[in-house]
Amino acid sequence: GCGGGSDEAAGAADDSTTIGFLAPAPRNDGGFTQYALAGVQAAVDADPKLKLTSIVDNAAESQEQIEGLQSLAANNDVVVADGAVLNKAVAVVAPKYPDTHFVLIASDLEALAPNVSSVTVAVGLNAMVAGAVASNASKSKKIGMIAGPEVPSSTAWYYGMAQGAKIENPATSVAQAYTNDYNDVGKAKQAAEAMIANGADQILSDLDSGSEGIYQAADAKAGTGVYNVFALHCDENPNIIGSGVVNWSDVLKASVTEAAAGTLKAGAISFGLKSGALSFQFCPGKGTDEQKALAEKITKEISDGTVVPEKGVLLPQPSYAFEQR
Amino acid sequence: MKAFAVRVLTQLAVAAATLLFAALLLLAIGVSPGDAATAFWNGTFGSPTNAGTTLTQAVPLFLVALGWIVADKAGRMHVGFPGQVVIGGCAAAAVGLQCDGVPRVLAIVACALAGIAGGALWAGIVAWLWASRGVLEIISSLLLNLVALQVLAWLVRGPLQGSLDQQPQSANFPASTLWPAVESVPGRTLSYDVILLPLLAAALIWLFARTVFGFELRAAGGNLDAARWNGINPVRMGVSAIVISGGLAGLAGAALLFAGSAPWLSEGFEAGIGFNGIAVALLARNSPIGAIVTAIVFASLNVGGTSLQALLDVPSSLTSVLQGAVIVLVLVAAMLLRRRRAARRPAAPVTTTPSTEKELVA
Amino acid sequence: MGVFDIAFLVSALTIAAPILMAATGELISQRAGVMNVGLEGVLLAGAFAGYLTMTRVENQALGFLGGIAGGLLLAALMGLLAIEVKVDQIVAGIAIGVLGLGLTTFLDQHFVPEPQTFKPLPRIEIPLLSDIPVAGPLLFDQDLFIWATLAVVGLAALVMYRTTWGINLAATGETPVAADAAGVSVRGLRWSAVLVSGALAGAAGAYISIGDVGVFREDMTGGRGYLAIAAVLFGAWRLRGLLAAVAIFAVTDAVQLRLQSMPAVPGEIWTAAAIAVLAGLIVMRRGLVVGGAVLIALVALAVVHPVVSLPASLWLAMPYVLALVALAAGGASRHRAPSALTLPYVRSEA
Amino acid sequence: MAADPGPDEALRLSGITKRFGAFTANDRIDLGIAWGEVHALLGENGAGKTTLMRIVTGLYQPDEGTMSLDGTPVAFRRPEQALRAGIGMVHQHFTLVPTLTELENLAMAPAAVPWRNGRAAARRRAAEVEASTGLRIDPDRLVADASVGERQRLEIVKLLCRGARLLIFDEPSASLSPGEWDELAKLMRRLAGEGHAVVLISHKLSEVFSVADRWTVLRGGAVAGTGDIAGTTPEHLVELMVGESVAPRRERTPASPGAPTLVIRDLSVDRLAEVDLTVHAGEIVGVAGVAGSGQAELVEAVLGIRPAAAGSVELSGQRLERRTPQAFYAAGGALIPEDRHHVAVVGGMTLGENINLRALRQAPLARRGRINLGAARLRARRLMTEYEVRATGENQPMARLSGGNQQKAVLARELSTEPSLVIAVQPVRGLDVRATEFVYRRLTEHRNRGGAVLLISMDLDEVIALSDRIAVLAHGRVRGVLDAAEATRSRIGALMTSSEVRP
Ligand SMILES: Nc1ncnc2c1ncn2[C@@H]1O[C@H](COP(=O)(O)OP(=O)(O)OP(=O)(O)O)[C@@H](O)[C@H]1O
Ligand SMILES: Nc1ncnc2c1ncn2[C@@H]1O[C@H](COP(=O)(O)OP(=O)(O)OP(=O)(O)O)[C@@H](O)[C@H]1O
Ligand SMILES: [Mg+2]
Ligand SMILES: [Mg+2]
Repeated sequence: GCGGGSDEAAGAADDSTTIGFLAPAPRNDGGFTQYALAGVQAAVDADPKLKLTSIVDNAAESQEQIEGLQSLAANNDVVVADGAVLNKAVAVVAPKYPDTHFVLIASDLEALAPNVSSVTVAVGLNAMVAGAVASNASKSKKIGMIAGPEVPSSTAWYYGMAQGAKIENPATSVAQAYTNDYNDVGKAKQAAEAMIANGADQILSDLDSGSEGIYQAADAKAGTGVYNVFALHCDENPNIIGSGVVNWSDVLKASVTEAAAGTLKAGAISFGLKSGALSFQFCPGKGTDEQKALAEKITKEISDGTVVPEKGVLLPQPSYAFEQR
Repeated sequence: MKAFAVRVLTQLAVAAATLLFAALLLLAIGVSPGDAATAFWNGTFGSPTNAGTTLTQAVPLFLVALGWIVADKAGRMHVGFPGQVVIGGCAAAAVGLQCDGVPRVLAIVACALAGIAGGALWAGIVAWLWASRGVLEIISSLLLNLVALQVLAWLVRGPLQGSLDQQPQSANFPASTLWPAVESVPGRTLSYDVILLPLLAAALIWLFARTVFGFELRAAGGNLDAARWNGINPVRMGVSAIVISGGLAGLAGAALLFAGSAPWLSEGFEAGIGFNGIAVALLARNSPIGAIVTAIVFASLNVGGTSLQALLDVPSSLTSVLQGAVIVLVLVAAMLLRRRRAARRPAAPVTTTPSTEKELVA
Repeated sequence: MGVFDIAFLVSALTIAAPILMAATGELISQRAGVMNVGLEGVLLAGAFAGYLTMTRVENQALGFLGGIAGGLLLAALMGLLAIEVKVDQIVAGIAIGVLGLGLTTFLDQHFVPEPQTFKPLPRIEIPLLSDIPVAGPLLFDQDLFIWATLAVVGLAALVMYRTTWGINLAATGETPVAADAAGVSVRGLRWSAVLVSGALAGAAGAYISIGDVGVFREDMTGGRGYLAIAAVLFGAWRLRGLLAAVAIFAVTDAVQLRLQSMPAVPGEIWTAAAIAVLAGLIVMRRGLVVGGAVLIALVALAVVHPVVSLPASLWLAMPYVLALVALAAGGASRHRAPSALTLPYVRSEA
Repeated sequence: MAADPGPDEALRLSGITKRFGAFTANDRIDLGIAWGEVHALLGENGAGKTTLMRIVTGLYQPDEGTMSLDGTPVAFRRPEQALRAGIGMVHQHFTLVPTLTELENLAMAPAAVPWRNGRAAARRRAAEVEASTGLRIDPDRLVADASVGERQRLEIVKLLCRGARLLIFDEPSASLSPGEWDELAKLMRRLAGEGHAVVLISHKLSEVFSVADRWTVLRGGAVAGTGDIAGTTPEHLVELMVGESVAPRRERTPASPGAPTLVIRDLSVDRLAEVDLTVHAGEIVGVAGVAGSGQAELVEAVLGIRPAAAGSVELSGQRLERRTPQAFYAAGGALIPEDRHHVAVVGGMTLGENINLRALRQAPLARRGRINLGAARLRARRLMTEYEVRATGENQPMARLSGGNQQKAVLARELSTEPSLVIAVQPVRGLDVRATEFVYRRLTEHRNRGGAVLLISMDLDEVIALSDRIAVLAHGRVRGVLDAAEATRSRIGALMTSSEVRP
């Protein structure tokens, strides 16, 4: 007997499994949110029993997020919450809807409730490889990272790059800048221009549609290399060297399918390099053999534990064991 | 009697127009207006739980509206409510986070007072700049809004950052600080602070009609020079009006945090009530009673909007379009209403002196 | 690596341009007595309309025309509410803001589900001039919009201070009764002022989307509208003040962007700040005690520049704090709002 | 008696009727104005003078009736149509933009093409007008810095520049010093001489008889009579205006001065220098002087609005140390200020609230910060009847009262508190004969009851008629104090213009 007419959940009585999706960002942000949605969609396409009933996006404010989650939970079997910023909101809502399973993306909160699983990928590991490659490619030995709001999943890219760069060349300095908005192209452009003016010649963009701005800044200064995150965007700009690819599609497809089947275990599930969910990839024709070899090497060393990620590279891990796949 | 009929008719007309507009938009994206209406109703008043949410969300809007009314009556047109809500909220949060283990009543009062103090203080800057440096309150308040946002952004990343996962959010407030909610409402969504709606409305009306302070406030607002020449200190009046309105806004900030369902400080918790509150007041033609109604309407627009998204996959943007449309239509209606009145009675009074109102007392 | 180099000036200029364009429009509108708090919405309308046009006919010129049309549309709504129906301008503005954001987002999702990207405005490099040390890259290697902005500001200055229309404008915003008695149509003037501001805001919006970066994102104007309004008010409803305000905003924002990607605040920042304060003190000749204290502190920081990096928020708040300080120091005398600002004009008051 | 203006008739109104809701402000008015004449339009407050002239100048549209100019029918929907036809009005509340220069105010006009700059042309036209009428303006001065007289001159120049041939003056002397009035009177004659037509709305018969050729009296919105000045007497006109003959002012009983109530010792404020002035209980002290001799400074300093450089003010025995309006009223002072619209009334509040503006804030009407509305209402009603304030009720918005009634309300507020001192500045400005008599009677009664009155006025006749002693103010100094007996226009005039020291 808990809020939001959870009795209406009967609406989803038939044998199909309904899924609701809530994101703080716009659904067509050409990045994080869009990939997550794609992942869910993939799961749905693969299984006729699954149904994506509704999407609540632009839920920027906690109150709104909670209401959104509640309405979704009341009418769906699985609710996908896209982003660690939703942790608290989920923590509030999940206990009220025990028979709905919540999938939190890019967060590794343990045991909020028996019906919550946090699925994340250790992007920082990817960042280490990217950092090493960028450092190697940099003439000025100045590289940088530009992200939206200053949140752990973004700073992870910075710390990862810093560590990776140090491995390649201790002299390399890594800058970071935050536009406070993954999708503000103008600010991104200005930030990139500023960074280039400061001498950086390799820039990683942890932005969604904001990346466009970084491309344009790079166009303006010959020899500037750009690195994406999550997916390869090689066709979008000639300056793109590669990307710390994250196979959200597979990760989420797996998780959502399991969640729907009720087999997804509660707690934090983090995908690392081993799983193949993460990998640094070069754009066709980009990257020297030396760099490619370097990428191989670092990847291997991380996987077999010779290189240990430093503080900040992995998302903050609450004091509990969590399984890395 | 006839006037009343006209009034009702106009309001019905507005409602109809708004609904029509909404229906057209919904049809444009292939959602049946019928379903939408049901979803909207369920989401706002359909169940006790949701009704509770709606009413609880109306409170902060209403508080801001009252803040505007007070300042406006004193002729001080400041628009610093977003900033005052934010700072009030921050102050309340800062206190609340320390209140672990403090007896409930004490904790709650402390948070409320902290909120009021925060808002009043932030408004105090505006008041000081106006009274002693002659800075137009509308300018300084506008700028201070933008400053307040940055203060919040910094707090949730720095001093008040407290969540385990290092998101830009504070830790959850201790249970003892949360404002009590009506137990009988499932989900406990109906906070007791809704009693503020009638109470404060009555209090304000009484203040303006029955107290010397309220009278002097109105006089200073009506004609600053005449007030001064008749032994009223308009600077004192202006300052107290601005500070009081700031206090109300600050209380709204506290209510957002401690009466809502999200007991933590996060960026953007202000959620636009600062400006919407002004709209609430002006749509109610600065009548405290009317503001109760308009506040509830606005709140239901917010809540209903979210449930429309969740239930029918209506994009968030559409709900804000609806909000804008409602404001515009209500404005027009209110105006037409006044026109008909004017037609019956002589033209509006003349001898107001805006220039002297804008002139500054240094 | 210096902060105050040419790249810095260039970025400051690009940040300033759209704000300046929009603010000039708002200034004209407010001088006529109509305050549009929803400028942000108008900017968005321009940004989206321009983008939408581009998605249909891929042509920059038409794109900007589209943007202007979009701005005019919302401005017209503002005019309708403020001038014809005579509703409260502040609520009307709030409504315009909400509508602008909602409509553009909604229409974007509806008509352009797949985000598209276009080439931004090309930079026009004027052969010889662009080689001049500083001014070259700053002025003669810019896109057309920067030029257009400068032209518009110049034009506005002429119209406001050198023409009868300018006089009527001031009169309408100050004493509509007088304008009316002199046969100036208060309605007509306010309409044209509001529409002008709509057109300029539309153009500025179009620049933000298709001009600067060649894409549209919902709510992509990121508060520039409010900045423009703040600039008008802080500029004391004069063009000179407006320019100063926008300059402050743009420069601090540019500094902030540069500092973010630096490990520590370089000494030259402190030096610059110290110079600024000194200049301020010399100009105002007031608040010597406080100012002096600040000055000394800054000089000290400049000498032994410690390795500190201040939170971004501080830098982001800086423009507004500076504006407030300037206002407080400047005092009342300097700025008075147009007496009839936000007041609808009713003939029987004649 | 209706003397027909004859062949060179300029404006002819026939059957003009104007209603505001149920109220008829103008009732079937027939009126003829001729070129080359000064035509006085008389009537009580609210008789319909301003309304009628607002109709003539296209500010209002008549509900019935027709107008013809030079024999051809005309109808004006907007003021500039009237202006184009050559009809211009100098309003009581000037239509100037204070933040612009005088030149810019002249240049202000519908701009056909946006880029046109009318400044040069305006300067030329101003020069032409100066050549023909001798009216000179200071083109580059901000209107805000100009005195009332200078502003009025600018208004006139504005009209003449626009080619106005029929000029209407609505209570022009209300804000002028005698000197300025004499100039204006000369100008009117001169304009009439050049063939212009001039309409003068005034409540001062002395003025009317000094300049006008013909007169028309309105009563209750209808024409009560019209004729040539030559063939009439003030008494007759008053009778027409009021409906009965107003009791002639009783001879003043000699004053019986008591203890000093207001004692001002070498007070220096801005323009004002070392002013010594004493007002005893039971006497009316008049302050004569041309506008801007320091009257405003004197009042504002005593009230505490303007900080004084030096000097002391003593009110009913107690020295006002920190001068504030509060202290002034607490010490038993009362003030009827000059600028009613700006500093006396709150237009947005009700008549009742304005009458009780101060009483409402202390016992007995208020206790421990709480107001006794019932008592307040009763008091307001009582005073409204006692002071003959005409209004629909104590809840009528102040702005809706006619100036005359607004003034009566102020009078009620100030005199009802049994003050020991009343400072009255231009107390009958804009009031009709009856209201004027009323104010004079009240002030005299107050003095007879043993109250002290400081009467500050630029109207010599008024000062002489009321005062027991007269202090003459010039260039911020008291040039001399005369007893009513020895005070003649000439002697006062001499002192006024005595300018051994230039400020
Ligand atoms: N716009 C209006 N709406 C309603 N009533 C009006 C309006 N204008 C004038 N009146 C009424 O018409 C009457 C005549 O007003 P008018 O100004 O013509 O009198 P007046 O002769 O000018 O008075 P005064 O001598 O005080 O100037 C007044 O009683 C006033 O109440
Ligand atoms: N909107 C209105 N409603 C009712 N009466 C009005 C209105 N506007 C003007 N009036 C009346 O019209 C008349 C003309 O206004 P005006 O200010 O000229 O009055 P007045 O008696 O001349 O005042 P003053 O003596 O201060 O000049 C006044 O009687 C005023 O009451
Ligand atoms: Mg009149
Ligand atoms: Mg009058």
